[in-house]
Amino acid sequence: MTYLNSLYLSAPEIILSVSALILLMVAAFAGQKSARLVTIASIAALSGAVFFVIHLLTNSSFELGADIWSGLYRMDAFGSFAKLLIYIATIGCLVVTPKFFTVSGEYKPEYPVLMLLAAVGMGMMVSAIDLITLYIGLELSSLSAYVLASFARSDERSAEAGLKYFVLGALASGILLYGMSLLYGFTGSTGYLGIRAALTDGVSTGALFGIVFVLAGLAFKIAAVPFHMWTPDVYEGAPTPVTMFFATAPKVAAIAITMRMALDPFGGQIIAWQQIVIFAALASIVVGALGAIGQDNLKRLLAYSSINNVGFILVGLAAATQQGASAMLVYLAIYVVMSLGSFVALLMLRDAEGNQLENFADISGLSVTRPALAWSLLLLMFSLAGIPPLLGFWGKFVVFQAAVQADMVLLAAIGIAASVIGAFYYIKFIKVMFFDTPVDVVVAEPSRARWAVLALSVVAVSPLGYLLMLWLGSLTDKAASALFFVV
Amino acid sequence: MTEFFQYLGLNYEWSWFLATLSGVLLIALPLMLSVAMIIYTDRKIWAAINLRRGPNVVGPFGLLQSFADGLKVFLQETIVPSAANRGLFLIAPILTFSVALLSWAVVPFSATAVLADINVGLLYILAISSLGVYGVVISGWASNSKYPFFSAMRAAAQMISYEVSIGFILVCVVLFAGSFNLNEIIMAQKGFGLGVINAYVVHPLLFPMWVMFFISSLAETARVPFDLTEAESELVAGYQTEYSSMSFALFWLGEYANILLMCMLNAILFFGGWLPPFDWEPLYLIPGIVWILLKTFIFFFMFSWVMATVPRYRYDQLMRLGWKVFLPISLGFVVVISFYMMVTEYAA
Amino acid sequence: MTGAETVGGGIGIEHFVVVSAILFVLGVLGIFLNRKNIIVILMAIELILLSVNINLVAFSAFLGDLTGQVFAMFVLTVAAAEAAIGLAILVIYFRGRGTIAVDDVNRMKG
Amino acid sequence: MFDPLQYLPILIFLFIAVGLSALFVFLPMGVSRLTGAHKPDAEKLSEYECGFPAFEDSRSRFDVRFYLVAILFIIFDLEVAFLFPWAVSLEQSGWAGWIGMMIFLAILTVGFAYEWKKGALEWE
Amino acid sequence: MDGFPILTVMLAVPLVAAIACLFFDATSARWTALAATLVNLALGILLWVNYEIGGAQWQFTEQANLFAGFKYALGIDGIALMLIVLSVFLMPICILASWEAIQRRVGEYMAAFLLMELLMIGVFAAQDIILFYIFFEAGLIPMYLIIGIWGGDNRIYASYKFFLYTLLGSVLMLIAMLWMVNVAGTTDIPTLMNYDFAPGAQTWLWLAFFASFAVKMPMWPFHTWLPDAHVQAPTAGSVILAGVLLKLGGYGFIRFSLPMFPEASAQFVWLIFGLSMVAVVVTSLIALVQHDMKKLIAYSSVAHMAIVTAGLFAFNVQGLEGAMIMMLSHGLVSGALFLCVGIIYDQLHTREIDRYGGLAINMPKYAIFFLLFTMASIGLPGTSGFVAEFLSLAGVYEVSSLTTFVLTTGIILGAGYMLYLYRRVAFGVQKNADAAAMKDLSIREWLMLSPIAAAVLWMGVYPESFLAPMRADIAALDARLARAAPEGDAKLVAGEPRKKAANAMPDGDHGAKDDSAEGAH
Repeated sequence: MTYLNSLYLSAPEIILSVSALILLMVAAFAGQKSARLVTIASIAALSGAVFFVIHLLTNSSFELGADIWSGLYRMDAFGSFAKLLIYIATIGCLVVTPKFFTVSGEYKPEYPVLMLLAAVGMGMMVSAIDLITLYIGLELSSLSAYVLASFARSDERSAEAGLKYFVLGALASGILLYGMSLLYGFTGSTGYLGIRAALTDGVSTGALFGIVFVLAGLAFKIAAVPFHMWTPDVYEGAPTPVTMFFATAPKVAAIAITMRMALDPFGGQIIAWQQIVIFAALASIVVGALGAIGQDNLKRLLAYSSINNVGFILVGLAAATQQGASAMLVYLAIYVVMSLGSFVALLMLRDAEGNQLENFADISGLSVTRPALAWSLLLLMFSLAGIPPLLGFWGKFVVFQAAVQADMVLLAAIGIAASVIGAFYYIKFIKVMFFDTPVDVVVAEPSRARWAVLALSVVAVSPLGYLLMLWLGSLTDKAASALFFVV
Repeated sequence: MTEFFQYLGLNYEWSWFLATLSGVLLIALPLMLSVAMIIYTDRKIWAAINLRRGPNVVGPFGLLQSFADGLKVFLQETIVPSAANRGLFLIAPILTFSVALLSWAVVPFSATAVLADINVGLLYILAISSLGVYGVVISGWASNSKYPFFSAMRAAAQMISYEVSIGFILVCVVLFAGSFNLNEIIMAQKGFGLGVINAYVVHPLLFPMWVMFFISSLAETARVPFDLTEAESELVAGYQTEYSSMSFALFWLGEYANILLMCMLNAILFFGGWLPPFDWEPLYLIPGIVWILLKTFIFFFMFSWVMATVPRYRYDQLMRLGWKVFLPISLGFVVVISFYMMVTEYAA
Repeated sequence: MTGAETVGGGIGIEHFVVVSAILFVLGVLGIFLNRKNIIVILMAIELILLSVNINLVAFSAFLGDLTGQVFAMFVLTVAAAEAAIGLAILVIYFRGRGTIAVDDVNRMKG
Repeated sequence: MFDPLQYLPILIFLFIAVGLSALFVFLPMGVSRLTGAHKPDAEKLSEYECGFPAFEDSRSRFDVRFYLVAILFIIFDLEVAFLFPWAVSLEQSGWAGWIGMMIFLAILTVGFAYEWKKGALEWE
Repeated sequence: MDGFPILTVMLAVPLVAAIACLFFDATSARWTALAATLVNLALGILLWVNYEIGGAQWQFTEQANLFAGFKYALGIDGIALMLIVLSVFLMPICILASWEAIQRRVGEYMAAFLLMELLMIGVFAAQDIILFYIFFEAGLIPMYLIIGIWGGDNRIYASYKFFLYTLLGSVLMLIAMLWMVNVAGTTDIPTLMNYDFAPGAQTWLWLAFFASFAVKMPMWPFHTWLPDAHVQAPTAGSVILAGVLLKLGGYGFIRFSLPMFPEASAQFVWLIFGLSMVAVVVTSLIALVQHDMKKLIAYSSVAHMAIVTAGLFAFNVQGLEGAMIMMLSHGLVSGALFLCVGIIYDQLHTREIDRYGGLAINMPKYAIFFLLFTMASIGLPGTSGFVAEFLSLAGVYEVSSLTTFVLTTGIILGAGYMLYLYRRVAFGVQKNADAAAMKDLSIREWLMLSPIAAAVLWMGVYPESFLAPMRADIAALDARLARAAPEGDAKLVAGEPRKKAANAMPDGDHGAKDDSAEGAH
């Protein structure tokens, strides 16, 4: 029965991987022309997974989580919530993608399949409670991501981005893995439960090194300072829909595993990592904000913005409380919506030849030529800057609230003061669109799917989004409590 | 043999060491000798099938031909081309030959005559023989010359292509034997066929495996019809083109040592190794080493036979056979055989 | 787990850990200090994974627990896939740029 | 049981094999110098070509398919690495182990079919 | 009025209109905006009329629990009431001021203004500290756009400066708020106003709030964004900025800093007084040398706000009342002055003082209005400015005579630069032909200026109408502050009340009034 139960509870992964395999076959046999069909089918599969995850989330009997597959995997509210975000973000990215590649004629059915595989990997990561499962999931998603980054084969920048992402991603995996091997050696277990039990008794030097290496590897994956340097290049070089994907789903997954890792197996030794996380959080906020100031490329700018936002999210982790975890999840959810919106808007910046426009000069005076797009971007940028009453504020608010409640007022104060630096470049964005002379190179966007995604995210970040917060808050509380259940 | 040295008054460690040393020499030296003879045999068989005489000048029936050749190359000048990477160029033959020798460390010549009776002998052989690719690739690269380079690329691709299906085939055998130890694999074949035949090959599921293994052995050792690596009409002498003197000879020695090993593996894995063909008491009176050498020789004869009769494959046909025929079939057999084993033995 | 438990002539766990640490550091340095060729970087990555495997297998042996070796198998597999993808990306990159020198990977700056 | 001593003969064998092969390589070089057979000249030391001086780098680019084969090999060989321990322990792992491996092989087969269909296995 | 959510309606009207304006063409947007603001004005008057003086401290309360301890809670006391009324009063005037001046992107402009109105009312009406913060901070967005899109040549620099300065100030306040909420366990402003924080914590909480309010106020030396913002903003933007946005800082002090951290407030009186003194003198001197009319008025705002802060931190009823009246008065007067500048700017497109002259000749009606507001700004008796300055200085005098002395000097300087401005603009020879050819007030401009003039006079003549709703609240605040009130140096002694005084006043007031009246003249 446990076998069947395990199967049942890992249904989202099964749905996705089976459909990925089937679709891969479709892609192979039907060739390029099946791209549209495969995309639709992938979205359908992801939607199926979403429904199942919601089903599990709302099913009270799994509230506290169930360890399945002989303790390799845990199906709990935390994992489900992260998966929900991941799958939805993936759907969002898939919906807006085809148009991008049809311009260059490079849209292949492999693209959605890779996305599906990445989603499977990320789902595994966030549910893993064993280092091996975690590693496999991580690599499945990373490997897919490397390929996606270099998917635009005719674009040199894409290949370079793929290469950089690959090298640094592999290095990160290596560091992470080295830490895992040390943890295994010095705690005698690869399971989170075992590691936690061993660490709670006391941490040896070797295990401490393990913790540090693991966190460093994870910092790479979430692009936290000082392991952030790949982000701007990869974000700029990768095809924009892929960048959009990187900024959303993998970010959620990486942060989710960082949370689980820090709070579950390392939960008994918060002292050992708290300083690191505090440093990473503040450094990310400051570096992300300062780095963005001189940027001319919008994708690079958003890359620094993502570093900046990761810093804010880590503030919640630094608090190391259940409330902090819940706040992180709220922030993550909001961040995903904002990222989706901003990148879709970026995607819609095309000139008459269909080339993507990526520089500040191109969006000069956009508010006159494309008011709807400009106003959407305005809301998204103010939201990213955390100006109330837009939803981005709420994310920062809960995170800092958690920090303050954990008696980390100084951290919160420095962090939030640094957010003002960040605001500088967001308002530059708005300045260019609203105050500068129009250049009128952006053509009207015919894609309904993109408008739909943009509209949804804009509505969500607008004050109307607060209507969702009650629901989101209860969900994240539930998810966070699942993380702290082991205590 | 350790006891023998202890009897001579040495302590255990030294006796063990000397015993091992003599064991090594007992394998290596006869091996080199048999390689020399097998080259002669090879040429004789080939000639016979072609209705020629073959080597017949040096010694009685030309028996010393190989030794004469050996002496000749030994006295030749070793030419290291000026463009070559000198170090790598010289390491390549050393590597090839050492690796070819090293595989023999785990081969059981009889129930007790095995230098290192390790529990993963089969895996060891697979691993060591994979290293053989390095010798070829290094020689091709270090020569810094077109033909060796192309040949090395071809050889590498060919060897690794067939290694995959060999791997799957070995899995099938292991599924039956339940062990990686070569002696255990041999013992598992005792009375396997209808209670009398000491060979896996009689099993309808394993016979096709053996056929594939045999063909793969040919490919793995780059024997005709898969000798694309040294297809003289295209690539002169392949990766050995720039070699001369003993360096050249070492490749040959290594190649034939590998061929012998493959023949022996055929015997061990599918034909009962040092067991007599039938599980009949009187046959056990003949020592196991005789049986296994006999079987090995039979397979070598088949190698030569094939060489003499089958035309060379094109390279694309070779790759096609490896990837599109052998690989799927052997993969399928892994599934079928494991299911069969589950039903008949493991889960029953 | 104590270091006193040794196998084969006084080689303790610390020796393995030190070897793997050295390999790991070599790998990391290989990535950061190498200014020549991207292939070298790929090799450095493999070196890191190798050091991990040494760790895993050594710990597995000393703990008397098979998990480490299982992990090592997975690491091997993933390393292979990673190498495959890395090389594939490198090929695409090479086609576009005609070079694989590390210093030339600089189309984007900032 | 794991007994490293089992491998000691192999180590000894290794030393002997390497020593022997090195001897075979370097001894004739010494001998040829002594006997005076060692008489290199520029022509002799140039690489083999079909009658013309070499006019391009011999380590030129080669067909990407070789590389593809190498990658496929790595992948498949590692799957075999999974199969080996599975094969010897099938008795213990039972049907669960069998089904697990079959799923694994199925995924492998999908990948294989994809490669096939995409022409990765075509040589011409 | 029971049950009718008037505050929510006042928030909803501009919101709906703002959204509508975004999609309308110029003319409909203007009319929509005017209609919406007039509706809100009507509602504001209704609010004032229905406000029960001497009734419950918090009236018109509405409350809905949302999530995470976050409430939608509205409610006003007298202080908030007056500021709301000021806001809704100025709003239609702003719309009228922009009627012709703004020709570009009218719909967006009107939407931004309506949003400003919504947010200002929200700030004053919020009873939940987080809700307050949201309204407080959200004002950045429309104001940034107003300055940036419709501002003058240097608008981008000014908008950045405005945005970043204010944001930096308010985020520190947010952290303090979070801490307070965490410690007190409630986000309810009335509860927090009576919560006693540990004096040690109060110090830094106060500083965090100070960072925000001092920038918003703006106090010297955090005022540098203001002249830039004022100069670059369109006329209506300046009006709303000077009229209402500056009051947010004062409102913040009176609503948060003083009642929530009385000890800390007392501790920092020296700081406030010091800054106020410097501000009054320095900015007045700067104003004297300005060539740009708007900049001059902007600096005068800083000076007036310094009087507000000084009054607030006098810790007595007079000071608080004076500060409140000063805020209301300044809101009207400086708004009106900006309008006056805007009226001539619309015709000549320059704010250079030297480009005008002798306007009294060709624009007599304009000159009269301008004169009235100039006098009100100086604090001439009979205008609102007098009441404001008198009460504030009276309050301050109880605490520190030196401060009073310096502030008074500033007022004299204020008279100097305002009169100097007026002389250069309205009197003298008509040296510029184009200025001499300007037309007098139109009906629209009449409609804009006359209500303000009426209000200024009303406040100057009968301030009781405005003081009455606030009295109870100020008294309550004074009571709360009593325990921390610093000892003044005035050494006031209660004299014998005069017999049979017709309009007998409380003793303390009496003495204070006399003394400070002397200082003021």
